[in-house]
Amino acid sequence: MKIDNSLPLEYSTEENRLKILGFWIFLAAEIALFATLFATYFAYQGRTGNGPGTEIFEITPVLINTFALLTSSFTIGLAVNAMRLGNKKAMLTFLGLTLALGLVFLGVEIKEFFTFVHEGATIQTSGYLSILFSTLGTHGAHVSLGFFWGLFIIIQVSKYGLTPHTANKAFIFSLYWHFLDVVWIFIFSFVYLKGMM
Amino acid sequence: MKMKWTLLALIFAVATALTGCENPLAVFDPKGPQAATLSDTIILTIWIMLAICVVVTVAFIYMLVKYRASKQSKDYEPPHIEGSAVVETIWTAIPIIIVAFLSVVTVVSLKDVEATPKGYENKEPLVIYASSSNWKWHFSYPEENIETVNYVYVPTDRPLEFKLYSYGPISSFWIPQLGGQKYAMADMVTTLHLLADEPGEMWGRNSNFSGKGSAHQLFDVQAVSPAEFEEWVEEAKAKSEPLTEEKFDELLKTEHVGRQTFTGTHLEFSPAPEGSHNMDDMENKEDMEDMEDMNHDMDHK
Amino acid sequence: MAQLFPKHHVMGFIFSLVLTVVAMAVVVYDLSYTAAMAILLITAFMQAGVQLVMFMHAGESEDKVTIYTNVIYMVFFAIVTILGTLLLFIWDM
Amino acid sequence: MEFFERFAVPHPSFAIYASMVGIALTSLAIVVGLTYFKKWGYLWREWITTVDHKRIGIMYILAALIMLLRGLVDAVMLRAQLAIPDNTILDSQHYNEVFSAHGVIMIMFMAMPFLFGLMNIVTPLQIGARDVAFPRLNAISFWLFFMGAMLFNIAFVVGGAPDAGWTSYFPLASEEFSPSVGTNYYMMSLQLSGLGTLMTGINFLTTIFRMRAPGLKLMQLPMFTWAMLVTNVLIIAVFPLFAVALAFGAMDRMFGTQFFTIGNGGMDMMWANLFWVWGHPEVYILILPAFGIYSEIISTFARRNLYGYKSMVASMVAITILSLVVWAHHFYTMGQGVLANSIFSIATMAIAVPTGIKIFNWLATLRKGKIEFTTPMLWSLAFIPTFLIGGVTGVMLAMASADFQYHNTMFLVAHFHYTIIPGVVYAFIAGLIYWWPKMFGFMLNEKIGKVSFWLVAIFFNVTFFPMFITGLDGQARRMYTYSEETGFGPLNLIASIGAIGLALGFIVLAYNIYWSTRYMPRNIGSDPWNARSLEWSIPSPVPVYNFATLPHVKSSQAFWDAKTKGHNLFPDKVEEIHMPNNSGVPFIMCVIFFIGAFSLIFDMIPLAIASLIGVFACMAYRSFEANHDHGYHIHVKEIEETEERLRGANK
Repeated sequence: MKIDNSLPLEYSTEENRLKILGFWIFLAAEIALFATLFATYFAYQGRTGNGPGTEIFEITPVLINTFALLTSSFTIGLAVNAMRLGNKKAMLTFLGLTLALGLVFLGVEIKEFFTFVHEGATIQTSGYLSILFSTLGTHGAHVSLGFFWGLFIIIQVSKYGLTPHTANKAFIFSLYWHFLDVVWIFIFSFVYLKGMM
Repeated sequence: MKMKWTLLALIFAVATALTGCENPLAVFDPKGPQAATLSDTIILTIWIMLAICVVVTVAFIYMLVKYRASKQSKDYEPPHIEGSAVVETIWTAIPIIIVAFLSVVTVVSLKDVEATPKGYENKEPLVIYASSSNWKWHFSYPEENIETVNYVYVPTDRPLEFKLYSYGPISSFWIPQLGGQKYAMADMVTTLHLLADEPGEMWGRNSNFSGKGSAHQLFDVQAVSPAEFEEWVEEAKAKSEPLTEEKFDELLKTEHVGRQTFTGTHLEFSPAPEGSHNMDDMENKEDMEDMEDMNHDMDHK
Repeated sequence: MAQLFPKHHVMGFIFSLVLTVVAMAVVVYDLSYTAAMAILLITAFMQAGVQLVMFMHAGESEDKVTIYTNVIYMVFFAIVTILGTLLLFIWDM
Repeated sequence: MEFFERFAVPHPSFAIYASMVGIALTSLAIVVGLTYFKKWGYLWREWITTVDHKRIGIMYILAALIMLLRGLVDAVMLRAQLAIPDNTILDSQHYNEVFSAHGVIMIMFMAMPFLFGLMNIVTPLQIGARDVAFPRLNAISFWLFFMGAMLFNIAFVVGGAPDAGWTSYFPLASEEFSPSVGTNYYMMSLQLSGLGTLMTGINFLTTIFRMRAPGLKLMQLPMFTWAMLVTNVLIIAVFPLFAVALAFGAMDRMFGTQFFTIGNGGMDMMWANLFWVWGHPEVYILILPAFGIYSEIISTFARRNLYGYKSMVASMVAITILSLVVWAHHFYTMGQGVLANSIFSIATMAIAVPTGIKIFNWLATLRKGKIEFTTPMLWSLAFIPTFLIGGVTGVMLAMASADFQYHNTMFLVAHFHYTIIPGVVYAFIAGLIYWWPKMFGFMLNEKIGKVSFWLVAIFFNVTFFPMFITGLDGQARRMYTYSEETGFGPLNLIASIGAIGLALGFIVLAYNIYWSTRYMPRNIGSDPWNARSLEWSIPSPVPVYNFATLPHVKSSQAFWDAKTKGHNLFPDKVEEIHMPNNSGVPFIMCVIFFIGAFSLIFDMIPLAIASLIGVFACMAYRSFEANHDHGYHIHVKEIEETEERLRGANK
């Protein structure tokens, strides 16, 4: 394995560069996935059948979630920065902070789902609610997956140190996490804010 | 080589068969202006396409015959040619012109068949609700207050508005000799504009696969003069039983039935899912609450 | 310590917070549908841009053209899918 | 007992029972055979755990050929039933199951793996790469596809086959109107293979973007590789979307959501919409590679460079973009207005322009050439006039107004068979014959090959041309029977006779493979066709590391230029080559995927959850394993010996 020391660790081998580009292409595919959810969501707006519509939204949990994710996106950016400085301790701290904020997000979202269900809005109630839960749920599932992924990276970095391999993983994970933040911004704007307009 | 000639001969044979002989194909045997428009459009495009096929095939055969290795000297080295901007522009431009022409034809004919036929705009259209259920067609005449199953009488020279919907899977309502088809769906009503300009018997069908009985979901279409139509309506009213809700539910459950006639229509107790998806249009609505109410009403069938 | 909080990251974060607050305006004020949608579209795409350029380092590697083409292509597809669906189901039904 | 009842076939017949016995006997024979010849170890080490793109490609093609056989049997059954009016060979339910299976299998499990097979084998070789970007991901892609295909194929003997058509329109495909588990199979098996397809797309895009040989620019890629590039660009756009649509459909059926239901705000049209946003680009995912294959073969056997390289690339890119904006032409009749229909009509017809450019460029490539009629060339040449008919009828169908008369008729059936068979199937067969020596080190017999070509080329037209006419006479598609007085009888009989000839052609093709494997000579050299691109510069069959040293490339037909102008493609010295290790994890993970999908189909939620955890466990295992799995190295001496042996034998 040839290591090019002029580049940051995560780019230092050809394999690493392949993985980063491959992941960008994967993220593009994810854009298509969420676009489908949004397209369906927009077409189903108002198709509430006998169930409730957007009046079930509450602003407080949504704001908490938005700020949690935005901040976590900031902290993971700092984690990558720390990694490039070779500061393993700071990197792990920021990664840990990111995952903690992710947990806050998941907790609030799950509580929100319980509130919805309590108000008689389930995934089976109407076309609108099916797509609403699917859109939020797909994003939530991505965050949950990201949480475990991040956990594994923390373990691996502490165990093997900052190698081209672990650095590459951590960087790719940061791309994923930022992307989830972007998706959330669109959900925040076009599902919640538009719904509460 | 033989294959291409056989093919060409076949195309010509078919083209002649299509355009006229004693037993024309259903699509080319129009009994109304909408079907005639479509038939003309199709025949026009067949000729254009045939011309394209002939030109390309001739060029193709020419290349094969002239440049085959067995005809070439042993030491012939084919040249290296990158391409030519002029030639390539020409063969980009020609298809663009053809497509542009066909686009105009499409839009014009589409507007024609999606509206009341030209020349009949001031005649009041006859509205017939045609609904599909496994695997029958129900025809409700709300004004005449009668309903038929698996056959439909229509007056000639009067615009027909078929309002289509379905009690189950998507079905496609098609009377090839009167015009094109359109889907009948469960959650909305689609409208098909037809007109018969000569009396006669035709067939219509559900052309969309909708489960195991769809091959048999056919119906008869009888175009008669307006006077005869009035007569038929009167007779149907006089001789038929009324359509009750129980009777209709039973009918929905039966898979295949013959021709039936009733007085009254099922629209009274089982109305069509009127409105289309644009009921959900948020664009011009300031007030969400109003919208929600409207949709509630709409979905309470 | 300052090294751990590089300026452009902090700027990006502040910027994204500001955009979020701006987007909130559509709920707080009684705006017309068009104005509100315009605000949402602009803030959301700006937020995405901030993440993409400032946080995700989309332009830092030798594959930058590939990456940007890739993202732009997919955004095009996303817009086509969404607008096409709306056209078929709502605007021209 | 109730638990087992759901695995019973809801609508059995003698043929299904016979198939059950057949499947059981075949499986038994395979197990006994492998044990007797002690081949389990070989199979596991060399094939199941392989991450070599060439072997994965061969497995894809093998699976595709088997599925082609299954699809063909289905097709023959359909034509048998329609041969005469009021026929009773198949009843309605069976006919519906058979045509649904025929469509899904031919598109998803025959054409797609065939494409991936050729893509796997040829693309890395054409760009001078040692493997794909992510060899292990490639293995996962293959096994996901394979498990999806197997899942779909057991449907008709375990629980019942899907019966709502390959388009599976809701509400017909809903729990209410299709109560058997058949449609669940459809949703889950396509989900699995679609996931594999998406990964392949990512993998090959990365490969083409980053792993090209030194000096090889994008605008110098051989046309087949260009075709692969745009194909994968389409794949990464539409396959995620299809995954979402399938998930919606599966959730509607399994968890009672309301996406495509009739009441409560569901919208049956949305399935059709999403299906075709994926489905239309999907047919271009199949045809674009075919265009690439034809470009290679026509230029090779016309002994000329490809005419208009730049406009060939531009037209493929144009087709790629346009194919994303035309999907609604599959449902002009759904009630949207003139405006929407006009937009989609014009966009659809516009595709004829770049396609036309390609046809003219091929004709211009033939001009001033020295055309040799080898079997791959014959298949490629037959494509031009036959596909032309498919193309022009496509323009006719694109006209929304006229489509109201063609929609759902045999005219449409004829049209898409005229595009898919000459367009896709001919191409894949041509490609298979053309690259066969590269894969296996011997050629297929030309004589037998020509017999199979003429059989297919002639009987294809006999089968499908009559359908244009019956369609215009009002024969609707997918109808299991028609009555005498419709007058469809004689032409349908002709079509059915044609189908026999067509099937015969494919059987001769299979026989050719058998015959050639046994009797064709093995010392064919590395370049038996006197071809032009890089894959012909290395020994056949290709050694595991592909290129002993990486080629230095200066043009789109690097090998040809090296041959004619005499420059050295391989100036570098042989060095150690780093290779990835084989792994059993992809296979095991996909078996778990299979179990998970199967349990979802039969509503066994705990098992499905356990499988999901199993899949994540495999991923987690790999995540840790990757830190110390560094592959292995092939040493210089070994490479030199291999090259000596392979190239020496050829001289």
